[in-house]
Amino acid sequence: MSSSTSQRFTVDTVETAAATPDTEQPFTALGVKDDEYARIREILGRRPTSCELAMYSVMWSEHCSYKSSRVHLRQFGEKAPETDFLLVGPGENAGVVDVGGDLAVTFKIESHNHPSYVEPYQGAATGVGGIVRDILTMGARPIAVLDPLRFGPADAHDTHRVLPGVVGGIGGYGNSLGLPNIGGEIVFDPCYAGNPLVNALAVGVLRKSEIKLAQAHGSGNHVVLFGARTGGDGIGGASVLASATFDDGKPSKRPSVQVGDPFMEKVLIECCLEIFAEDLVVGIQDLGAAGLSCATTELAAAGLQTKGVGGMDVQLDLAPLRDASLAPEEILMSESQERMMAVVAPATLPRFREICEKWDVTATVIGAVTDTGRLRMTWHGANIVDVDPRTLAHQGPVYERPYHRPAWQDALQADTPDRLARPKTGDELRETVLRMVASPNLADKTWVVEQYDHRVRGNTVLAHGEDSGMLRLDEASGLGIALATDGNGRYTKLDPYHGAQLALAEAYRNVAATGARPLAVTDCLNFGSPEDPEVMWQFAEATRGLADGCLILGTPVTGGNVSFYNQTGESAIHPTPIVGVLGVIDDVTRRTRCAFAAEGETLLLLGETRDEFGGSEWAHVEHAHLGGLPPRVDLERERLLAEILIAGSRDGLLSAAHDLSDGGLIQAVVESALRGGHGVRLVLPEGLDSFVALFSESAGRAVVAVPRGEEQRFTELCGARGLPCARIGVVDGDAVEVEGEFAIPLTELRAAHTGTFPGLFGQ
Amino acid sequence: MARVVVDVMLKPEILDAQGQAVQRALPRLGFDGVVGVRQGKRFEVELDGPADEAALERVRAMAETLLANTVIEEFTVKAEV
Amino acid sequence: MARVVVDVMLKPEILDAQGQAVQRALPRLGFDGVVGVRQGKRFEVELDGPADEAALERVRAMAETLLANTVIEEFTVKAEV
Amino acid sequence: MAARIGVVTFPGTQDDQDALRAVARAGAQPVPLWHRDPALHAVDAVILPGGFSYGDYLRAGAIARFSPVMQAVIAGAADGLPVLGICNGFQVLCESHLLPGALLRNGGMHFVNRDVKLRVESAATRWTAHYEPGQEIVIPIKNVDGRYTAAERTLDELEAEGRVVARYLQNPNGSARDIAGIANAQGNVVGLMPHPEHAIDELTGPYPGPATDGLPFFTSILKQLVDA
Ligand SMILES: Nc1ncnc2c1ncn2[C@@H]1O[C@H](COP(=O)(O)OP(=O)(O)O)[C@@H](O)[C@H]1O
Ligand SMILES: [Mg+2]
Repeated sequence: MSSSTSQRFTVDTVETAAATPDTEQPFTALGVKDDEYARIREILGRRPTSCELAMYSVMWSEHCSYKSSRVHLRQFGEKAPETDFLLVGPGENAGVVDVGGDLAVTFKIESHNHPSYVEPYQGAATGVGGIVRDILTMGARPIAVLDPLRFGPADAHDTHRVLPGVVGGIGGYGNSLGLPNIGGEIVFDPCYAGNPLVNALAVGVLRKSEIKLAQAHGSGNHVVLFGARTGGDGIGGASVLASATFDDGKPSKRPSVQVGDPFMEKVLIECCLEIFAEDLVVGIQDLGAAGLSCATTELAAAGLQTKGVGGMDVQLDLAPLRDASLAPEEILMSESQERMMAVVAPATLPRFREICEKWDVTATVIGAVTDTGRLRMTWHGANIVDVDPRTLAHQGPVYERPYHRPAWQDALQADTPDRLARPKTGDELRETVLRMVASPNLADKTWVVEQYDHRVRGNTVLAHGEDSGMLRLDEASGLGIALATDGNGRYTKLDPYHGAQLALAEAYRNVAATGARPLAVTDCLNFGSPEDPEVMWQFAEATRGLADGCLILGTPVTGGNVSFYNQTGESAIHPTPIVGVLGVIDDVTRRTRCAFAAEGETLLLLGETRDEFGGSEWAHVEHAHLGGLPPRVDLERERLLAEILIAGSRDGLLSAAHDLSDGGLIQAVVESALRGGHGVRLVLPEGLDSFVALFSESAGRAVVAVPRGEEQRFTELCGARGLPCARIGVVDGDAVEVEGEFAIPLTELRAAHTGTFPGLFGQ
Repeated sequence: MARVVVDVMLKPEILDAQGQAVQRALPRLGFDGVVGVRQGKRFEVELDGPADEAALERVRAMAETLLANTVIEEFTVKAEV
Repeated sequence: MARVVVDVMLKPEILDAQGQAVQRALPRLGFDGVVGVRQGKRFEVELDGPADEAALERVRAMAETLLANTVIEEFTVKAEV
Repeated sequence: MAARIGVVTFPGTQDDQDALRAVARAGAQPVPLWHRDPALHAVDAVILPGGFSYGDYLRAGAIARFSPVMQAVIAGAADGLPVLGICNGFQVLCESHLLPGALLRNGGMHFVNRDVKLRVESAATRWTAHYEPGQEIVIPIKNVDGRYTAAERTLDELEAEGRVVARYLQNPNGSARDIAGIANAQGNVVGLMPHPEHAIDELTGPYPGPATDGLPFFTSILKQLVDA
């Protein structure tokens, strides 16, 4: 078997494949298992050509086929809550929800973990580029991004290579696209040292009537490849970088990293939006993982699936190349960025070309839709691919991976934080507060977010430092959306089922705290190797917990992404499901900020505080301890808290609200005080130990500031609905004072809180 | 006092968006006959000692660790005469 | 087919913050004896014709108008041998 | 009839929508202009907005300078057409030699997005008439190549002729003499690194504020055009 680097050279054709059944094929090197290879031969009734083998290997890879996760992801559909606003659910490039009026919003989160470890800047940049193309593909204008990140220890040498590169890449690409970055997370933990998590969430807006789907139908319609030329980028990237540990990653003469050109993508976005506005495409698909293999098969397969008839013929040699030496197999696997594929009717092709011309975007007809039911490709006349596209796109292997509860789980849960020494005196508490607010996970993140443009497009109502990012969609009506992402690997390690629900609960709470009504969910499931039954158990439990949680909260999962093999050698990362929650707010001028901005206002603590320190930031920072159980989850309570926060915001009863999570009450109070530039005097509730009151991470809580005149109305509202609500102090002075314990001037707190990142990563 | 020059260019197989942007601009400015442009970095490193082989080795090490990102870039080091 | 190289450097009197940032980083990485670093750009221009004097003139014109901003930068053009 | 203010879109421009919105807020008629179109469509003034024209490849503004629309802007500016270059627009104006000097990589090497305090040094330009000389305002910056640089001689000239339009109270990027914005000798062409179009609205402007200090840039020009 030979692959062509020049057209004179003979390629492995369909005919050759039929005639030479015994030819040895390097399927193992491509990550194809023996039984999978056997199935390919069975499907085709012959051995695959080298191009077909390349396509099956990427389309059936973990990254593209979800072969290990599919049986678990099904729950998101099966347990989906009844809703009337879900326009497009999982299965498409991104989910779409109805946000009122004639507007819809599409959003999705995706991971680019492994590429970002190899080449932090380009890995993170192309991660943003990829998810933004998914949003664009739905027919939407991308309007913002968020970036949940996980790194190794903040003081580790390699973190100083990875973090600045990742942040630079996310900023460099996102800023150049004119997309505001309105939120995300930065968390450090030793478990991510050899395997950072770089997840990116993108959101877009479109008219309900203009949703685009990735489908090829209408025999005779053109298949157009447009955008950047195809180079050797990330060949095998999808299978090697995203579906296998580094240990067995094979070296390749081709660059295994993708390099992005944000300028090309920006132009491509504007070009596509003009094309959509004139309704010039039958179907459209972005080229992401598995590049042309994925785009052609998904378009052709979806066409067949929905219309019953379909098929596609492609002349692969017509694809514009950046590197003339590429073999057809490589062209099919290339992950060159900033490329799109559209199905265009002959009548509209001229106008389509005009718009591409206007934006200097190269557009090439490389094939046509057929009614043969086959995906066929030729290379200078030779038949190199002839398959049923559905066997590539939908009939990949599905694994029921074995899983079992780790033997160590009981011991881990039994090792509760109760034995850890706690601060007792006021001075000890004071010192603990100063160390906590300065610890990398809780410290001020301005050093990072200053590198992101959060203002461009002029609709950013809330961004970094607030509980959720908020965007105005409609200047006339004030209609807007809010987005927050959350995840806690330590909680999930202690209890995957409830850990996933805690991530959901926190994102949900963050959205509600700003006054928006949580609507729908996207999730990125970052786990170790699915071939490890203990990791698989974590995955099964987390997905089950998330699906059950979404059902209770009435927020369907609309799409997301799975990232497996996040481990170095044998040691997996903490199971880290990242949950993104989208909310809607009728009038963004009613939003609630988290800053304590007015002297004399009353501070109320909503929810119940229990002695809960399992997986807490305090145990992590002060004792490097991880054990016990995470905080208890009560999703009905989260629901009630959200309703109160939303009502309070809508009716103007709240002047500030801040959700309580990592670091507990004192962390939230310090953040709100510093943001508003006003101190507070706290009087902790009777009968509650000061340490527990200040640092416990009990879920379902928020601290709010209410204008004097509204205090009674608001407390009555809580009382009537049965939400615990305790007066814990007032906004006053220029220090954070806990009566009877300690007082810390804002200046001292600010120095501790803001000094950490510049100290670690330079001015 | 000697000067060592480090030229850093993207590996040939890596997309050079900048070089391409320049190349596209040239015809518009009336410059034809250019079939390719690659843009890279040039570092002029001043040493307090002579640019002997030992010094060049040190500069190569600098290029390897700091001046170039060897995942996507390649470099050459030469003493300036 | 010939290659012409255009080196563009900031004028000596213009503060080169990038070069200085590199220079500051070197000692931290254990590289001593570097008394100065200047960072500039290197362009590799591929011509479809030979790199004769006329061609070099054309490339000088490109550098003058596009590749360098002569308000702050100076450039050199040489055929690569 | 309301004054017509053009906002140029180059490929890679990002803040054009924001500039158009600011123009409308100020009560003028926003007119989108396209880089390939050499016609200015009878606009009374032109804004070159922020972003990354042509990817900011080679040098910020270097390639945009040669676009057809810029030939018209350069000619118009010579005849007194008011031109405001914001961020990338400022870079384009310098590359076009409508303003002296250049903008280089920030001292800290990073992109910086921050609300900064400025002092308006000159109210004698077409774009700053609605400010008081010496007035302190809050306007966001967001750029990676924002460090203003020019020959000492040029800087002295700018100072002497009162052409420094705005200065940073806390220099965020190492700009020479804390310069945030300058004008040409006639005062019709102004380049500004900070983004006044992002400080026109209580809802989206700098927090905790003041949130709308940028609006006078757009009302100033309007008043002048109406009076004219
Ligand atoms: N964790 C998840 N939760 C819900 N949907 C998921 C998840 N992971 C993947 N999906 C869905 O599976 C489909 C295929 O995912 P993917 O291959 O990442 O799409 P794309 O290649 O367009 O990014 C998408 O619709 C995605 O939303
Ligand atoms: Mg996709």
